Amino acid sequence: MTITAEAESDTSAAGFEARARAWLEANVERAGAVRRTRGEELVAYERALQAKIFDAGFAALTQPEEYGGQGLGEPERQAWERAAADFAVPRMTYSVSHGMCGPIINLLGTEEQKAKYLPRLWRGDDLWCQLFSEPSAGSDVAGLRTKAEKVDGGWRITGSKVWTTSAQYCERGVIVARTDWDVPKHQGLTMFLIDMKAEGVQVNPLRVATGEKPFNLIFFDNVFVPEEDRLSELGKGWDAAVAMLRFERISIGTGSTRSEGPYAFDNVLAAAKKLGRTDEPGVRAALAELYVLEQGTSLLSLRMRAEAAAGIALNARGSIAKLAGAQANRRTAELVSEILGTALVSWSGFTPEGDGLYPGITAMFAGSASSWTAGGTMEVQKGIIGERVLGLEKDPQVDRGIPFTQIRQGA
Amino acid sequence: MTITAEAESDTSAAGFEARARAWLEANVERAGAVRRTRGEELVAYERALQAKIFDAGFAALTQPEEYGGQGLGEPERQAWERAAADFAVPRMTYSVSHGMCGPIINLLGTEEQKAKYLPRLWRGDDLWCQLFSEPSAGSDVAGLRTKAEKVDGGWRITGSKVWTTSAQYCERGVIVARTDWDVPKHQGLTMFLIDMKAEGVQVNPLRVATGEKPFNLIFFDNVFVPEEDRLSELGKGWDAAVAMLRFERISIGTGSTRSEGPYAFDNVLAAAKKLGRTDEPGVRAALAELYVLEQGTSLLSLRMRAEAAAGIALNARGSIAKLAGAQANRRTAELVSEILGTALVSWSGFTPEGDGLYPGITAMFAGSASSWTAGGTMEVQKGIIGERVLGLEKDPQVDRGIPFTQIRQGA
Amino acid sequence: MALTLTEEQLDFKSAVDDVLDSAGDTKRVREVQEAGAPFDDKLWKALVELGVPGILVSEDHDGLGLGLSEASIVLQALGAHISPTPYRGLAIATAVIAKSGDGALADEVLPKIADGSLLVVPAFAEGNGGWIPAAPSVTVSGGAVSGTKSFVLDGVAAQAFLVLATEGGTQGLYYVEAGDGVEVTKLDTLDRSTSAASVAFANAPARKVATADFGELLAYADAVASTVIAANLYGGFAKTLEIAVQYAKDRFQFGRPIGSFQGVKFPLAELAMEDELALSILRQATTAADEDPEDFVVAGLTALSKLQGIALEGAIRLVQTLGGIGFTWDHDAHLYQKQAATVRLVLGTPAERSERLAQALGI
Amino acid sequence: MALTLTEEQLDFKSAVDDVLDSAGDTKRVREVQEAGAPFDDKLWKALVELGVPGILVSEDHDGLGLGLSEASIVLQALGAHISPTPYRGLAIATAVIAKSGDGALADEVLPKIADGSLLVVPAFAEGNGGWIPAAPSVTVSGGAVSGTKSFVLDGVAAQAFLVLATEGGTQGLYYVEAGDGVEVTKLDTLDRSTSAASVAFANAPARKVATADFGELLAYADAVASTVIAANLYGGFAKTLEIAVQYAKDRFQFGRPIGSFQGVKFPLAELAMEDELALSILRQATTAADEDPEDFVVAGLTALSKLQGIALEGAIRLVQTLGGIGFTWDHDAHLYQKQAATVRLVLGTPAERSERLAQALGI
Repeated sequence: MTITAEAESDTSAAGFEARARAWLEANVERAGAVRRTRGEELVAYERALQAKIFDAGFAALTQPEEYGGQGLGEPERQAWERAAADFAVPRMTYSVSHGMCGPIINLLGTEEQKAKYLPRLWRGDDLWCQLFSEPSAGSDVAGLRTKAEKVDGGWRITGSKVWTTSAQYCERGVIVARTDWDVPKHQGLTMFLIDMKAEGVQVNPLRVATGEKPFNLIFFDNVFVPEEDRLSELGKGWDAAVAMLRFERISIGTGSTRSEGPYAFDNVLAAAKKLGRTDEPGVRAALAELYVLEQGTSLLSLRMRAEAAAGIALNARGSIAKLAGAQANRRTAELVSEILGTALVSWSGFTPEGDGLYPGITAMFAGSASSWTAGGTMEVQKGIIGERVLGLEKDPQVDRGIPFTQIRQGA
Repeated sequence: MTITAEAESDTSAAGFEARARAWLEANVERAGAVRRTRGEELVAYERALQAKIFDAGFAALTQPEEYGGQGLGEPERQAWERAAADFAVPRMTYSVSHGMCGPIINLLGTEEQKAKYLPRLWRGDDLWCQLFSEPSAGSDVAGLRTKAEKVDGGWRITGSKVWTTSAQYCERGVIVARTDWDVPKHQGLTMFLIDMKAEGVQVNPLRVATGEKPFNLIFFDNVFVPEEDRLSELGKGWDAAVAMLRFERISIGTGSTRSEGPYAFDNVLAAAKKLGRTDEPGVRAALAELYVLEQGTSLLSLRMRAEAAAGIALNARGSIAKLAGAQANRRTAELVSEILGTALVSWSGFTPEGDGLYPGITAMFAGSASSWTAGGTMEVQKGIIGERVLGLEKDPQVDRGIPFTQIRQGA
Repeated sequence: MALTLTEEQLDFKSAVDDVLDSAGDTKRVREVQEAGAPFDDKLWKALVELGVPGILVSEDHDGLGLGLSEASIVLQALGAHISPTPYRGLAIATAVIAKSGDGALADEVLPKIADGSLLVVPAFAEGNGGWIPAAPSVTVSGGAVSGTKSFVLDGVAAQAFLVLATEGGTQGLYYVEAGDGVEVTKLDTLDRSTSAASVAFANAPARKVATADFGELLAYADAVASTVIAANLYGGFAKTLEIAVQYAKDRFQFGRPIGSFQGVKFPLAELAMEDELALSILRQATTAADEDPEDFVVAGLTALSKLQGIALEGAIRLVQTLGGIGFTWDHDAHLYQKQAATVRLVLGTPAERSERLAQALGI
Repeated sequence: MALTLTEEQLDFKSAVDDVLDSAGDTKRVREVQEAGAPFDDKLWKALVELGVPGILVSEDHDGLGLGLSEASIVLQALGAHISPTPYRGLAIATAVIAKSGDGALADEVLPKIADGSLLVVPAFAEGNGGWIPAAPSVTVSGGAVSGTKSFVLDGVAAQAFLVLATEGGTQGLYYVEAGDGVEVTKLDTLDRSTSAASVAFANAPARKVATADFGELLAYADAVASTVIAANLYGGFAKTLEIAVQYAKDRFQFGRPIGSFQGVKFPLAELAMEDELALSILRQATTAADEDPEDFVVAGLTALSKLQGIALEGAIRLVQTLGGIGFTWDHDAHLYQKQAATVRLVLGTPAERSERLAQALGI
């Protein structure tokens, strides 16, 4: 299935960028040209497009050729990013597949695993999900309780996973399960590749406060995983999970100093003007504060990008960007209350899907809690910042070195 | 030295109150009639007055007669409180002597100790201080490092104590020192009665951010304490200290819903008016918030008093009052900044002692940090509230059960 | 000052709690909400049987002859249970009619209010400002009222409205019955246990509420409404704290209950402090209403400002303490969050209320 | 946009830090303060030798020809060391004169500013409001200025003032030299490293600063002043965080460093976040000043609003982290607290600055 990029005379990154741009012009819509609803429709569109990009030789640029990659370097990858910035190339759908699952298979997989899974993964034929979080183990990921029992020729997996985005569309997943209950919690975990369409996998969309269902709760009931789909060494699942999470690039902004979306200053200001409230001192003060908040998070993203470009490692400071985003969102809930008043919490004659300005703000307001915990609770981020940015000592870890079965747990 | 109250016909509490009021009218100034500076002058005045009250039979009302008390009951004590409320009777000077040191000697002392110390203590001839806190052990009082070594006929005490109010005026103190370093930290402490005028005691006033010196740092250099002045059993000093702290009544307000002092709403409002700033929206909002803050702490005090009067135990909820006071003070620093602007931080033509309204606010502002830690840091209060009011589990205690010498300590 | 409850009040509280507890848990609340009904009729009927609508009606008018302290007990319980009833709007209107001194109106409507057969609510707000417009655009002329009121709390099923209007340049309160010339449009609300409507009047018959000092009556109305909303917010706040504390005890992570982490414990301790402060201020307001009318205006406004300051924080902290499940549909946390977010705004934003308090304080 | 420092800027930063480090620790600062001197003359001389007064002066006028980015480096270092120098006032005045377009004035004063022989500061504030009065009561008539300016930053030893005044109903800036008709009264300040004076003018000779668009120049002055103060506040803020973090590592209680307690760790983590946010906003302001004048007014005002929001919190958190020793005279914490409390107010309260930002944003 491997496709080689056309041999052309100009092999420089600039030449590559020009070819990429030309191909994109001919084959892909401009970014923002069409507004697509989320969900199934988007996934189908992006799947088809990803296959096209792959077949044209513009996907998996820095990956080895034997597993479907192009074997090119960082300059070409950046050239593609520049060219693709203006086009509606797939972004969200493959962020986990390509950003985390591909790299970890590449790092830890056997030759057979790589050959079997990676080409389909890069082409987008298979969509992958990450299966770490559990209802009983939220911030304490290593405390997970999904079990994998050794059986003839493989493993049987039983348990539940949660907060899995788009799991209903996924063909495959990377799962961490407990294979040894008599060792300390980090030492009894193993990572597997799992078939999401196998018998015993049940994907349940999870309804959230806005009424939407962006996440899934997944039950695994005695799901068979063949031995050849074990990815990590036995008991090395935690190290594998940590390595996989490291691939997760911190989202550090869009490059604009003005945010978009319902909570954006421009949007809230427009709503305040529409309501005729911009003369009120409390509203003016709240708007000014909202502007300062937005500038802070936007400029921090820009600065971190600039530093990354200058070769300064981001490391745990990514948690600062996450915390800042969550706290700005939390504070904005109060500010939009002050700015919109009862218009924030009541409406008539239009719906959240309508063309009004503030219904979007209201929906954001109702659903904002989910953004505070994306990628870890604020408490987790503060711990990382305190310990890994400031160098403060860790909390005493009472479950350290104790067999998992002897760790205290709730009712 | 024991004086008995005059035998009069009316032995009821009401009769007692009438007699007390008559005596006070004749012998003591009205409250607020004279403004006294703090320090030595005040101590001298209150000492003289306390002796007079004692000699008239109105001190130590509920204490046993054999140690200088009047052997009366709670009704008489309350009757005295009511009568004395309008008069300039000693309050601050003896709060530690009479509120904590007397009661603990009463509870733990030998007959000899009680006979020797209590009459002079109740009469105010001896002023006592409490010597628990140390520079190296702040919130962690049981981690104290002042040592008491056994010698012929008694003990030699070496170490330092801090935050001791009015120590320079005290004749005696109650001190906790470490007598055993090889047992867990709470088990190696012993409580002693110490002569503050003994050789080796050095009292150093401690200058704080306002430039004033309200506290002392005290060095003990090989100070001899005779065996008969050991108050607690060996190794039971922690229990004794806890018992002594329980005597410390939470200050739960004055009974007024309007606070007094520089940060009081009325005072800050007057300053804002004087500056002509009450038309500014930011100032108006800050003043309203200050009012709400003040009402909260004042009414909480009133409510706790009402509950106490109704027989509802205060227990650890006293920490809520402390935390509320500290947080209100902390927030007020921001509010007075908003209300007074540069007038808060600059002045000309008057001094902090002058008749202007805001110099007092400025001094309060500069010195407010000390009120956040009075009776324990805010962190200590939050821990008490979380654990003893809400019933949440304690932090893991890594120094529990470990010999004191093996507990980790800083550089 | 009665900052603690009396025996009688504690008994009354138990009775109210019993009714609400037996009305079912939040599953029932959800059903009512999903059905789009403004109120839980079954629950409201039980509360009527308990005499709740008559709390603020004197015994002369067949009411219970109690005060805001008792009304506050009900309002707190409603907030704790997120119960959809029309009691907030009704309590405000009842207190204002009783206070007005308009004996004829009182004789006519208070007995019906007391027996649960008449729902009257205030219709003060206009447009998007606070609930008392400086210059009402709704006008009365020739005994008829015209214009539109916005965000009329509990207005959906009301049989009558207390309308703040202008007549010949002078403000007044008017009693207007639902019917011809009164068009009620239900609003959608984020908190579906808070019902509101916009009400358009077109030459609807309006009866002026006779009162000796209109300014005083309006200030009283503001204080009553503030106290009612503050009590309702406090009920929700205290309950969110209770749920969060319980979860912090039950949920284990890293081998210990999450409440043992200071990062979870300290914010809850701060809320416990806010709870005590808020309750003290609220009790002061209800007691002043019943015993010390001079102080009531400032006390009521103070109570609302305090609760506006902490209600949303309390609900958000619950969500934060819960982590992921805090924003799932099945957990009640989002119901409390939506209730707090909505109810704290019904009389105006915190800044608007703060300015009103400043005025009441003579600043 | 240069949100990271260039090599040259990093070198310059090292040079400035060296001068300040060798000027001695806060003991020296305390000596200067105790002596009642407005500035640390020895330190200022060393900074003059480094060319600091000439940072904002073009090379044509014998300056270094650098920009606010470099001035910000100095101002941050001064805040971190609580160093009493006249650089805040001087930097503002220098930038305004350079921007005005008044060539004759620039030719006359900028070279003297650059070589450290002339101290010019702005005199804008009057009474107790923000630093730019809506209608200045100080007036110019017949080439002479009269009236009183309050809280003139670094005005104690100034040889000249840039005075905001009204002449015939029109506002303008005037260059006024110290001397006859100019009476300078030193103010006492809570932060004794911030020097301020009230300045009374009585028919003092005033030279109008020629400029094409006064409104634009005044907006520029406000943005420069905001950026200067923000940079100074940021320096102090970052330093207080550093001291607090170090103490949290060194101080043991209950057998472990206090920084291992989430109750101490989490607030410090939040301040580390604020530090990164503030630095990003500040860099945007200084860069805009030097490269993107269109955005500078809003960017400068934004920077000050951000720093006003966190500076006092940072200092208070330091005190709180330190516990008891945090409010002793011998520890530097109270010096930082007083500096933060004072400097954040010199251009007006947070609410006043917030309103100014709202205006600049066209709200």
